[in-house]
Amino acid sequence: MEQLTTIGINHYLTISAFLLGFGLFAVMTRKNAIVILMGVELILNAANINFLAFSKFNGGMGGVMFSLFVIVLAAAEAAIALAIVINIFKLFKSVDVSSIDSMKE
Amino acid sequence: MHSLIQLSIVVLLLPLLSFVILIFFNRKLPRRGDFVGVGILGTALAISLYMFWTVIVQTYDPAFKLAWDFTWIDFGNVPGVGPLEIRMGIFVDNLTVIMLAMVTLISFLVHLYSTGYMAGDKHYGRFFAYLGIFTFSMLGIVLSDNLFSIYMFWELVGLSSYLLIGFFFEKQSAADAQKKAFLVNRVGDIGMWLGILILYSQFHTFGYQQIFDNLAAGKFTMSNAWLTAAGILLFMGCVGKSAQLPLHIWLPDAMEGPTPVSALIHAATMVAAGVYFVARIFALLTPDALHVIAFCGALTAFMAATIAITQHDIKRVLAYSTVSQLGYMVLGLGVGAYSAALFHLLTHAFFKACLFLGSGAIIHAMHHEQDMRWMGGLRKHMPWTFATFTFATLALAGLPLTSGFMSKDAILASAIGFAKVEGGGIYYLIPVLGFFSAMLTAFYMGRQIWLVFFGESRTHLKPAEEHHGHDAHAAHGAHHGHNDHGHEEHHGVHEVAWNMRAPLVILASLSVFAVFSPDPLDGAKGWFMHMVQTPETVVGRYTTEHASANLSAPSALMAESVQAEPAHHTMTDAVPAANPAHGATEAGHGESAEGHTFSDHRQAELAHESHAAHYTAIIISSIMVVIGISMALIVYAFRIINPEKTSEAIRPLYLFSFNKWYWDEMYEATVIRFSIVLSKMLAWFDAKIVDGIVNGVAIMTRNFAFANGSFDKYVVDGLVNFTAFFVNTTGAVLRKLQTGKVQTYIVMALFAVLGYFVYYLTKLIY
Amino acid sequence: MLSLIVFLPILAGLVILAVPSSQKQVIRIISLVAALVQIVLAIVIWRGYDPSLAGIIAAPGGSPAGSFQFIERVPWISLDLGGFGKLNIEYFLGVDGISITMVILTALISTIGVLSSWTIQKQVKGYFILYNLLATAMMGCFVALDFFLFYVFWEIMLLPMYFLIGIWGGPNREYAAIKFFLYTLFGSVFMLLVMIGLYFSVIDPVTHNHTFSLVAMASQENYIKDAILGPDNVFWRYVAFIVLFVGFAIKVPMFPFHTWLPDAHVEAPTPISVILAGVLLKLGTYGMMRINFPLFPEVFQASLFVIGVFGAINIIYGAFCALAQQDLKKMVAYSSISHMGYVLLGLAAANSEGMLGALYQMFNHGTITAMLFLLVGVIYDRAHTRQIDKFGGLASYMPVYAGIVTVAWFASLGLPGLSGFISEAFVFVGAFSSVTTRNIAIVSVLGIVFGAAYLLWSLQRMFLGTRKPDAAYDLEVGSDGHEHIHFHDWKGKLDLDGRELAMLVPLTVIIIILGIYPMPVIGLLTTSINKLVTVLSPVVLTTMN
Amino acid sequence: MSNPAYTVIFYLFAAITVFSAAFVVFSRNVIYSAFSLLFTFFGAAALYVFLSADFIAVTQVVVYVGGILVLLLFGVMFTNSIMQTDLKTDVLNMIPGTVLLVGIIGAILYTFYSTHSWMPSSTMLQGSIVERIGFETMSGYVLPFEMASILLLAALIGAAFLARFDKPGNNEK
Repeated sequence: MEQLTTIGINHYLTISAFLLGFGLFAVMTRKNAIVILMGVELILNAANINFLAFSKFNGGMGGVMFSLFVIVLAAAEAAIALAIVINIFKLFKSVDVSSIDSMKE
Repeated sequence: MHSLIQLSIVVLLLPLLSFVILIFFNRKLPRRGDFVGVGILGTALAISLYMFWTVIVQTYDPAFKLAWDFTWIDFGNVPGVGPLEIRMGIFVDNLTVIMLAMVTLISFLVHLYSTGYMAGDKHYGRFFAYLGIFTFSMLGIVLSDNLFSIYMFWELVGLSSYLLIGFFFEKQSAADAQKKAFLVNRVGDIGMWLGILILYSQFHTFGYQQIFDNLAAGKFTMSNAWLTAAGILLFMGCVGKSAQLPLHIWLPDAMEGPTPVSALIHAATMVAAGVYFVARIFALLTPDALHVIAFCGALTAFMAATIAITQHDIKRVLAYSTVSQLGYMVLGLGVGAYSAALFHLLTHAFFKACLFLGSGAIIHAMHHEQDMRWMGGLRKHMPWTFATFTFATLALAGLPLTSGFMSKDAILASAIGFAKVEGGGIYYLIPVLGFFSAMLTAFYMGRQIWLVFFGESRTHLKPAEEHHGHDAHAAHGAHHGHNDHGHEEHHGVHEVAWNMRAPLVILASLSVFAVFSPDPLDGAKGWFMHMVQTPETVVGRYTTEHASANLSAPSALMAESVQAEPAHHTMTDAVPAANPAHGATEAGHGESAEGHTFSDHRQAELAHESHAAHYTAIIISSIMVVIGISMALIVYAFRIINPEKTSEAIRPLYLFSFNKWYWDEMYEATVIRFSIVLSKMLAWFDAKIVDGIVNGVAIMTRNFAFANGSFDKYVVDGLVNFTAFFVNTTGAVLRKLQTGKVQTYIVMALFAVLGYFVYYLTKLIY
Repeated sequence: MLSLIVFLPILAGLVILAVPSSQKQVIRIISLVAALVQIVLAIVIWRGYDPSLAGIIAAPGGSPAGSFQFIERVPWISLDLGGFGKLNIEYFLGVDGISITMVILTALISTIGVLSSWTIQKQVKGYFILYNLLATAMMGCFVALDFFLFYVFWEIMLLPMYFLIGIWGGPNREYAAIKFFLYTLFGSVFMLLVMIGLYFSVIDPVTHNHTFSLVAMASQENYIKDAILGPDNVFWRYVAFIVLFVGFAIKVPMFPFHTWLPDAHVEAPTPISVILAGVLLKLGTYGMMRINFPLFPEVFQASLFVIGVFGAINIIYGAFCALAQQDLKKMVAYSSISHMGYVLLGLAAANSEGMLGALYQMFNHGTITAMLFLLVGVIYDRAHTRQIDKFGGLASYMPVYAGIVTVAWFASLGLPGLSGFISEAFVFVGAFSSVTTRNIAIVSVLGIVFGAAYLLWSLQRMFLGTRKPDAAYDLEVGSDGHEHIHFHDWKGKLDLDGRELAMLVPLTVIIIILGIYPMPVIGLLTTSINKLVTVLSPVVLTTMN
Repeated sequence: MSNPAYTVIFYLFAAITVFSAAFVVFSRNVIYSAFSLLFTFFGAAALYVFLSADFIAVTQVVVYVGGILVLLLFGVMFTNSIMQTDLKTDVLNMIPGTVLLVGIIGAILYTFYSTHSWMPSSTMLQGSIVERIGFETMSGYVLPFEMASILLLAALIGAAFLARFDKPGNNEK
């Protein structure tokens, strides 16, 4: 009980684990490129939560700063990714990733 | 080199020359070169007669001895022995000279005879060539001075006998007979060879004299049993050659050869070679060996006589009588009657050759009819043959006034004496057998004379189917193609030509007593018994019981012989003892037998006893002979007893004798069968087992190799192929994984991550 | 000199290589000339040979010169084995009493072989090249005094033999060839091992380093005490002796290892049978006398009885097997097994008479058996069968052939006056004089009778009597009224023709001369044999009991 | 800080975050996913606040909700015309996905909970840290900061270049 009431680092880590899992799941299973991007965002958030949680509980600023940069990168990534997705859409008239297997042989 | 030696060498080599000339050139020479053979033998005869004259007549010396030898093989300095040489040489003494004359004489006569008998034969020239090589090797036996060369000539005699028996080699029977003769002789020769080996291994020499000297000097280091064995083994050579029990079987079959050959080889000379050889080695025979020899001879004489009674073939009868007479000689040697035995050898050679040549004449006249049952009444047609044949028969039977009488009596007398010396008992068997055989001899010879010469011709009685028999028999072409003869009365039976008659006359006249001795009753008075005297034994010291008796108690006889003469050790200085004894006729008959004194107790005793038994022997044997002849007359002349009925009455005995005591059957069943079966077995063993093992190993190796190969093929190589296959398939599988879908890759990556997690956690737990 | 006589045939082979294979006659002539020159050289060597020099071991002072003759010795292979020391192999030839006779025999037999090869029609060129190679190898084996060189020749010999049997042989030739090859190879492999072992155990007294020289090996003081085959190493010395003995016994061939011989003979063409029986078998016993016994004398002395027993088995067993054969050539093959048994027996006697008899028997067996095989070949050429029962009464129709056959047969059964007798006689004399082998000698005397039995029997069945109904030839009455025979598809002379006489008559003459006066050959041997016996003898020599 | 209200609020936001994230993933409708993602971001931002990283929380709200999410929605709009009713996305390799989902989450959680050595340090972050962020940005992290800005610039240009509309000439194909 004491475990549950006093919010320790494990709670945050659990949440981030779930986010990571969901994100990965999305990346793996969804065909829609947009949804895959969303999964990526989830993963990034999971990472952020971890950074911040650790930096809070050991009192350093590294985690905070790093999560800041992560957010920045996420923004840039999102922009680029969406642009690519749109191009793909222009090419294949679809954002169905499974139909895009020109990497095969 | 003494001139006599040179002459003897010439005599030895002349027949060889005749052989070489005739074997290569007989077809190119006129008359197939028979004159070459006859002429050369005539020369040899002349030379040896000259030798006879000089040695026997001029230098009348019992101790006459000549020796010459040369190095045949030089072994160099042999470790453990020292310098070692094998020497060959020539040894001439009285006996040699006499034998030389005898052999060349008979050989010459046979050559002469053959010019008539063999005329028209396909291989006429070759026949004389064979006679030549036979004479050569026979003379070699006579002249050689050592065991090795005598063994060589011994085998050569066997070869020439082989060639001559098989002279009509188209005849299966002849081919069998020649093979049989050679093999049986070989068996005897083995024994002889082993005997030679025993002596050589002791003394490293083959020469008689050296061996005798070594023995006399007591250099024999093996046990006395070995010495006796050596004697008996050497005697085995004689058993083979002289057709003694149990190796006599070849001689009757040897009659397949042409009749002159039978006369020369299988009656007069070659078969006598065995006796001559035993005489040569007489000095080293221990008493035990002599006993064996004596019994062997006696049994042979008896057995052959019993067989001769029932034979129908005229030549077979003579053959068995030859075996029987050879038995007499061997018996004589066995009982120590050295000179008597050789005397008999000589006399027998003459009258038996005469008999054979006579039978040859008969056969020739009867167109190769050999069965006495179909003869008869020939005396009218062939008076010369009849006369000579009959006289020779009397000599063989041993009637007085003949040479055979003297020699046979001398032997029998010694046999009685021998039995006395040996202390009677079983040893009396020997004289008894001897006398009995004498009676049988008289009987079957009387039978033969009667069947052949007297009565009426029985040619027409010959059953028809016999024709093919003797047509094949006569198929060798030596005759002039008369196939169907005989039903009419002796068509063309006539006296033979001079060149066949002359030998008969000469030989018959040589069977008269006067040739050998002035006294018709006592051969011991003759020159032969004087010139050929029992050699001093050299094995006295080795003889077991006699030696002990000798050393322990020197008997009165020993003592008197010693005081009669100073101690003598060798023949040579025994001679002065002999000469006065010979001269002193008032000392009574047979001085020469006694006059020669022995330093060996036993021999002295034998000489004395045999001399004592002289008249007994004469009387008994004469009675025996008379009985035999009268029985023959009773049965065949006056037909008081019907032979057919008699033979029916005693059929088992008759068959036993008629089938020659079943010796051939016995050997056939045992030795020959055994050898053949064994050889088959061994051949099978060789092909199946030994070679089978080899092949088995080979097959095993091969299978292993196959297994190995398949291992290599399927496992090692298979591994390689499998790797390739595996890579291939996995590649194929994995290519499926490369979908090009990013997400699939992610899935895999994450699986890897998860896998790492699991691994890490398990590490963490444990 | 020796090099010349050894390599002359192979030179001829090279010349033949240049001749177009269509020129069969030229090829034959070349080989014949080479062989004849070889005989001339052999005679020159024979005349130049000094019988007073013993050989066998080095002369006092350790150098072979003064003991061996016609020595040629040059370093041949010499390579550094690092840890093992130096391997120096010499080209070392020389003759002594043991080898001189074999050299003469080899020259003689290979000439006869060339003559008898005249009838070979198939691939003449290849045949004669191989044949000359074989001749070189044989001759080399007999004159090599360096173990390695000997081994090389020994191995070279196998190859042409294999092909000569395997290509020019009878119907079952591959089997026979393989059998022969494997058998001999089996033997020689062990020889190789022993050879290496000996190399590291022996010190050349002159150069003081390891050597393959048989001369050095033959004297025991050259052995290193504790080397693998040194005097101390009794066990390994026994092993080496046995292994080496088996290697040579296969060539002899000795009883359990003899089965390659009948097959090889039956399948091989006549000249090869002649070579095989005439020379190759001698290599086994020669190897024993040259290598096996002198190198391990004490083991030899210990195993005399066994060797003698094997000899006796060869004699009797071979005779019996021959008695049962239907194929004439097989009978002769078994007879030569039986006769080589005499050689073994004589060696086992280990005294001068026995050894000399053995060596002389090797020579005589070479000539006699060569003659036998030639005669078999003669009848086989005509009748295309060797079944004894297919003949009969030949003596009437082929008198010359029958006469020579009679001489050969009687020589083989040891008739006095022919050379075979003297050697057998001295084998027995020796064997009986030595206490060890006395009883063996007594037993094996039986071989004389059975030898006579099978030979006379075959003689009777083939030559005496009359033509059999199923004979391999027809009977016809010629124009002159005499009966003649003719073989079905035989164009040549019925009786022996000139070539065959040229092969057979010299052998006959040799056999007769050596049978009457053996000194020409024995005179060469005696010193060497006596020396050999001394070398082999234990400290106290016991030929007497 | 064992303040019940505090705890409750934390669990509330945590639930919002997780479930909305789950909805983002599992819903077939892209629009719904996008909007539920909005809640996830908000929940995350709230958790940042709980982690006394207020400035990050604010940035989160601004950047994600204000920027990225809008971008995503635009993307959705571009790719699927709104008129089309089905914005559903069908799925592929569901099973391995689920296995991995469960597996990875389980593994991570097991790792976390089997690790008992989380020692909260004595100096946990307290209160606002904006000042400290500014200080850090200008002192220790100035180089990353600049690089990040350049990166953003490059990203903007690149994105604009990539996503620009083609001339009517070459979009006729």
